Amino acid sequence: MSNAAGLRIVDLRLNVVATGNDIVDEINLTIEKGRVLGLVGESGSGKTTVGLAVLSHARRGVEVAHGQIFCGDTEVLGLDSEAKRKIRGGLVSYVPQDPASSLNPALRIGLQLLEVLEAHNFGGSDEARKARIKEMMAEVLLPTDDEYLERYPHQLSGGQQQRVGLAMAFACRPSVIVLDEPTTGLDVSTQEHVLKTIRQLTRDHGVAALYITHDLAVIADLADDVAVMYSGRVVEQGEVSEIFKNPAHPYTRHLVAAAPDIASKKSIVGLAGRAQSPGKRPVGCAFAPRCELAEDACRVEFPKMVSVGGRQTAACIKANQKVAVSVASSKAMSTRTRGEPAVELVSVSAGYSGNTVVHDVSLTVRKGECLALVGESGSGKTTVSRAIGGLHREWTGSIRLNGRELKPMARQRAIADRLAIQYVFQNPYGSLNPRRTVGDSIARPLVVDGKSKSGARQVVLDVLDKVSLPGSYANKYPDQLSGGERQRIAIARALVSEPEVLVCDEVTSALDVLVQAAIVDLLGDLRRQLGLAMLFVTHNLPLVRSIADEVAVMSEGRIVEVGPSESVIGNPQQQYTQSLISATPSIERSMR
Amino acid sequence: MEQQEIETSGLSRRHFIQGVSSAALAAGILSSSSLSAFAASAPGKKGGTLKVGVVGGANDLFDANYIVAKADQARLMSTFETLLTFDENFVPVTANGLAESAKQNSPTKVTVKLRKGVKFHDGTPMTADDVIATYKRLLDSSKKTTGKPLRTFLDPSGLVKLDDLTVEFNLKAPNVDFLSSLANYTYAIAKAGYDGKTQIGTSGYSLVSFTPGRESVHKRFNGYWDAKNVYFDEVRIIDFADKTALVNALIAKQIDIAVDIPFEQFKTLKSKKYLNVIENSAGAWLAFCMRIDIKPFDDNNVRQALRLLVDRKQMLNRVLSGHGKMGNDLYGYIDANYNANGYEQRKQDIPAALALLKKSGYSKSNPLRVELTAPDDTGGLVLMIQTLAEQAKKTDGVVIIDAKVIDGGTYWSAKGQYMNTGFYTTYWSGRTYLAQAAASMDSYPETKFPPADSSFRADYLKASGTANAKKRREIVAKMQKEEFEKGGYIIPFFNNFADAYSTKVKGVVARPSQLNMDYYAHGFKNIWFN
Amino acid sequence: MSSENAAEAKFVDERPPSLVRQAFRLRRTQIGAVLALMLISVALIGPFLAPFGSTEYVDLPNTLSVPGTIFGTDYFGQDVLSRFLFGGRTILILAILATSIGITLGTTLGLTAAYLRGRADEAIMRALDVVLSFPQVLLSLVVISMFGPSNVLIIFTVGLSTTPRIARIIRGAAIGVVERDFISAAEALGESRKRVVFAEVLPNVTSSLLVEMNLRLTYSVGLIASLAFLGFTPEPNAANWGLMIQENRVALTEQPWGVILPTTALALLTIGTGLIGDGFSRVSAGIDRGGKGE
Amino acid sequence: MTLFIVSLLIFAVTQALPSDPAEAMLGREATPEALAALRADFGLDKPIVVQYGNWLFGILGGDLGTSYATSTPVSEYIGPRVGASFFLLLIAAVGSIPLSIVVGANAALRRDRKFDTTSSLVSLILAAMPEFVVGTILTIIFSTTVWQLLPAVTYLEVGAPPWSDLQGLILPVLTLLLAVTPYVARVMRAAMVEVLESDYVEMARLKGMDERTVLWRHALPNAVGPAFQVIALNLAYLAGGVIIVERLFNFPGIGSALADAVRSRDLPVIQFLALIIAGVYILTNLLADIGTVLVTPRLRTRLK
Repeated sequence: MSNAAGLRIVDLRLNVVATGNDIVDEINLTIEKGRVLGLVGESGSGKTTVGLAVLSHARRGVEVAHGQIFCGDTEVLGLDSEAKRKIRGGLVSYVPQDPASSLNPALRIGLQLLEVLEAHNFGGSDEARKARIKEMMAEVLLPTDDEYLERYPHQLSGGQQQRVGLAMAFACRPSVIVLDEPTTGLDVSTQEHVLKTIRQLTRDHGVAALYITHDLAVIADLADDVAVMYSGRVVEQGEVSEIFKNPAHPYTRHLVAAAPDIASKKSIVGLAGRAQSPGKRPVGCAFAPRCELAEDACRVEFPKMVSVGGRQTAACIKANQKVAVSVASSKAMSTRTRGEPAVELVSVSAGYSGNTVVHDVSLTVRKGECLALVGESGSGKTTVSRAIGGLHREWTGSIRLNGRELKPMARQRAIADRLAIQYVFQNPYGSLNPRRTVGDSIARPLVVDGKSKSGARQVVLDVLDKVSLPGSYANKYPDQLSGGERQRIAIARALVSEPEVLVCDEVTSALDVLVQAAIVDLLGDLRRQLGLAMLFVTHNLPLVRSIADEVAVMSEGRIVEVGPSESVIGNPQQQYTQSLISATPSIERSMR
Repeated sequence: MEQQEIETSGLSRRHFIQGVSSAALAAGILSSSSLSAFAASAPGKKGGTLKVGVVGGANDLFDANYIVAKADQARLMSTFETLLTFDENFVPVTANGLAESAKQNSPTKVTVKLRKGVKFHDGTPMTADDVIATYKRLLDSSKKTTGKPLRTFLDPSGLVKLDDLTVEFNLKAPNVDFLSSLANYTYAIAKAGYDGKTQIGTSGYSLVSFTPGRESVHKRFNGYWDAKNVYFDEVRIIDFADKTALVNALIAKQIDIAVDIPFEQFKTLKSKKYLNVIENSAGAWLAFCMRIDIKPFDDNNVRQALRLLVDRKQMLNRVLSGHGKMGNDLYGYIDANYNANGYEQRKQDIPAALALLKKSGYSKSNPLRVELTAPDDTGGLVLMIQTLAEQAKKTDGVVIIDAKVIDGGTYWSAKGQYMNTGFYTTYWSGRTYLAQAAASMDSYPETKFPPADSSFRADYLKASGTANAKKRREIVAKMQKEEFEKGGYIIPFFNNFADAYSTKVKGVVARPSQLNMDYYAHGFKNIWFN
Repeated sequence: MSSENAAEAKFVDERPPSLVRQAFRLRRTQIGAVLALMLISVALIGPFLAPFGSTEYVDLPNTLSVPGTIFGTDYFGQDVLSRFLFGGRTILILAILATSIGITLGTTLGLTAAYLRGRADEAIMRALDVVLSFPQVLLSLVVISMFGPSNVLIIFTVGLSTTPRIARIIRGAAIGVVERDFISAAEALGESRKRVVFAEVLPNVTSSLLVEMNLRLTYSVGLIASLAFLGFTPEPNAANWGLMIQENRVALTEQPWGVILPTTALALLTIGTGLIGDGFSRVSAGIDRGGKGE
Repeated sequence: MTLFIVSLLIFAVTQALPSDPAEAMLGREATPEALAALRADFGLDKPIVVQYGNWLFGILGGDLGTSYATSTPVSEYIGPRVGASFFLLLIAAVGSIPLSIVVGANAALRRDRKFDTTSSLVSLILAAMPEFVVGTILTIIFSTTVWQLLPAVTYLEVGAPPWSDLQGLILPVLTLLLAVTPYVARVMRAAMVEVLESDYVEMARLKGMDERTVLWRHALPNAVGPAFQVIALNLAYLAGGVIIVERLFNFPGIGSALADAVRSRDLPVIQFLALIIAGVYILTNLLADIGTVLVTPRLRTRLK
């Protein structure tokens, strides 16, 4: 492995053009050839901005204020526009987050591959280029025949699309590659393959790779080094093993503590508050407002990077004080006797316009317990949950609430039944009407139930308190809230009618890891306090271990395995479950 | 909308031009008139295609004996010829006509000798049979022609062929002015057996093609009896839906003649050095009709009061920009006996009008409220009713006129406002007094005048049979007195019309004429390109 | 908790200002508003400033230099300036009423189609397609010649003929909204369809609605003016900018003011409303993209 | 199917016209006998259902009936006009589409810069002026008052193809272009802005594509798809505008024929023209749908 720096970022700052506020600042990173640097952080922390800057690109309204970026020996920020064009895709290439939207839907993949080569005059002749394309396709484990290259992006699966993205990125043998969450949205098994390919390609070709992600487990699995970003600054960096085994910055410590892990039953811990957007960031350490160790000195100026040992450095004045995050709060999982069945599904099959996608599913959700329904995308788990919520029209079989048969659609059900089952949606950005105050949205079930608006008011305040939000939130609009807050509001709305059953459909998948931990924490508390029966639908296997009593694994519309979560995850019986679990990256497993 | 060809010039789409009689009854036998100024001018150059622009549309029709709009006039005139034509004094003459001579032998008998060597466009000679067939067609009530007024004094049996080129008209009622009928341009001679479909006439240009709403193409007819005065190789009569487009085409030199230009563009066109503008007045008129048998117009006080209400000067200015002559509720402007009693010009006299109305019990608290309608296809009429409604405001609420514009198709239909309501509008082209009296009495009883107890009808018959000019004038004066005092028309003015043409076109004469461009240059003869 | 509250306190004022206020921060929207207001005030107070009556005879038609007038007389011998000052009210009221009808109907149909989907959607959109398949001018022309021109009829025909277009746009905007989870949430509560459509969906298509409203107002003004051009107008010689252009068009070379004044007014008005609509659409486009993080 | 409903509707609407065609034709000349004869001639004495049936089957069998006003077969009267109007529309459409694409795309590319502001202002002004004003101004400038460069009206000899007077077509086409381009350009701009913000365009830039390739190969094909629908709508709008333009330039097309026919209650002509216009509308929409499918591989491949 060569030791020469493949990518060197020196004192980089990017501003919002309109205001001059910094989006990212004081970024110093070095990646050696053949190594992968994982850049982690919450959404909004500036990871992608840094990644794009490596290609000397800034999005509309953003500009480079100062700094240098060396790809090999070339400083890319100072190039003229034609030179910039030449290095992009040639010297340094980019693998975007969402392959489905990043491949041009109107062009055949063969052409999209070919044009990169043409633009950089790679190969010299058409034959050479065609050969190169085939070579690349083979390297990313895709078919190399012409028919395949004639396909349009939508004719490929998500994993295949991302492989095409990789092929494109590696086509001109770049020396630096930026990968921006390339596996987000992919199923774990696909993710595993893609990660393997990335690792292979970077090592084989001696490429310096900047891998941007919010998923710590992926970093642990793939990267050599890690840099943690918070509010536009790198707060800690070092080798993977150093960081995960011994996180020095309080933020990093929280991140690690909040990440669920498939390899162990772990109580995950959230953290209140959120990072501020550019221009609103506090003076000094941006993390100080949320930091339990913060003192006045932290609020004066941004802390210098201090060495923690080895290659590890952290931007915290207390970096060398080894303080554990108060993980102690870990609440014991209930081990009491099984509750009464609240919702029972017997031989439920469901479909869309005649195509059955859920076959013969039977499940029981008990009072006071949480049943996790897990499966990859398309497994039918959401259809099942929507059928329970009365949102899916086409289903057969029987769904019973406390022994009573339920009608298919919510509108046909008795008000009491409607209110007894409450649904929390996946996307907190879509589940609240943006034109309505939070209070109105929460109170709506009460109004439907016939309560007066003024009577509802007090209940709304109570329920806001239950989800740990102040009463003043009732007058806010959803767009004034962060994702986590919105999801709390959505939960509050579900709780207001004092339901017996809570159906949570991927409620944390759109949230950052710290927020996810907090929501999971909240749901656990509520379940215990209110004796709710909970159906927790998710694709996130590690999370299941931290929240559910029981787990049902779904694949292709069928339940493949049901049982207590510890035994199913810890000791899966079915081959499908086993492969799912082994494909899921794990920090603990990687650190062993 | 496509029928707005009328606009302010006041001429109409439904243009019923019938016999125009003349004071010159004594004319007896007519000979080739020396009045044809054009005949004297130096012969022009032959050749070229004349492009004539005219307002028209899908309703264009082509008939030797029926027209509706100017486009139809132009086409009729370019293809067919009449026995006689009018000179500038509206005296029937043989110039440009198919008769060699015409003679009124008595109030009930007229003999016409036809020109020799006249050929139809298909090469066959024109004879007395063709003339008789044409007049029979005009007299046939099942055919759509403008022959209605002829039927009061002529029966088909009265048409007698004396020889191949001589026809005798034996009238069933005396009419000393029958020669004027023979000069009516819609009484043009078509070949015997004419069905209104195949257009074979005797003119200098034979029809090549006709596409309604587009154009008609006419080429020089080599067998024409007056071939030396036909100059163009081809004449194209091109339809325009919009007057502005018509004028624009002339300005842009795409056409040579623009028939019936709007007065709004008069000055502009006049200022162009390469264009000539001619203005003409031939006693055409626009009028308000009051049905004397419908309340409240059955009360003569009301009729007279409304006549006194009209500010004619203002109306002429507003509606025609002054391009016309003020009217005095009498028709027959081109007649020597027009206003035989020498009445002074009626002026707006609100106090007198109010006094009359008071007699009939109308006041501010019991106002005379009437609806007045005009068809939307006749621009001048629309402006007229608005002007009158505006002028009625001077009565301070005693007379309230609701001016309503009605879709032309509805207005003119059998059950429409025209002739079926108390107060509406109409228009006529110029004709002599007695001819108009006959038309307004019987053919188109617009006002239902005269009332049953009147001697007007008897006077009319008497006048028609009176050859003595002086005596006839006396009778006419009596008739006009009755109309002036009790009639149902309000005739505010007689309208002019104007044409513009390229200076390239030579030989055009400006003289009083019923039709545009001096009767369309009698079928576009006598004019040429320089 | 306390730290979250502190962060929150700062965050309260961060609520993006309402669409309208945001739009009016744009230069173009401001200019548009000024133009539209200017013309609306001319239309409203013009009649009080007019030196002559709207149908009063002043002098020979199409005369430029008439003592006591600034712009001379029009085709009918009336004062051009007075006609102009009188002429804004009718066309504005006609256009606004017609647009309101179109918006009300179009929004209702569009939302219903988007929400019900399936066969109801198909039926509604097909029916509107039938209406849409007659070009607006044609539709108005035929209907008006059927019943004769009247103000009510013009309002209805123009309104109806804009309905399908509005319905299409609103349906397009609403399709995205009905897919969102808060609609499912309302359905899970068993809310009535009517309530879901009007209380949940409608407030979320207001940006499209505002843009469309402005656009349709512009169209309606143009359409009413065009109908007048083709000779369809309820009261001939009524002072009305659209009609005024048509009336004086023939004499354009001799008396240009009769066309220039109303044309400029209509153009400024439509540019004004157009700029406002443009502002709205730019701002709402920003909102729609707003969700995209970094 | 839509066309059938349209035909029913057209027929119903034309039946509702006040004063029947026979009356409208005869006008002042009407006598009861003449009216009856004419009505029988037109088949107006038969029950409405029979009239509709006759008409529909006539049309299906290629017999369009006879124009009341001109007494010529509708096909003979309207046929050449349909061709002429279609030709006019076609060049206007063919001209306006690329023009609006270029203007819209450039405005999107130079968002909020001079070209964008200017073009949006110009298009606003143009959109603000009714066609007849634009047409009149063009005539004054180019053929009558200012310069006399171009013909003021279109003059087609009967039987001559519509392209026989290309000079005379310039102004009508220009008027239509100016009427329709602003709308399409606006839509194009909006679509382009969206596409230019898309991930794949950013990706294309990050792949090192030059701006021209980005614009023409990556952005445009994706923006044109959605714009097709709007273009189709605007073509229908053009068909409306053509009535006014034809009148203004004395163009012998279906617009002027229709206006005439409405006036004279020439039912066979109204019915046929309305049907044709509706048909063209439906056809353009179909073409737009097909066009959208063709430029959108996702839809195209689904067809296979």
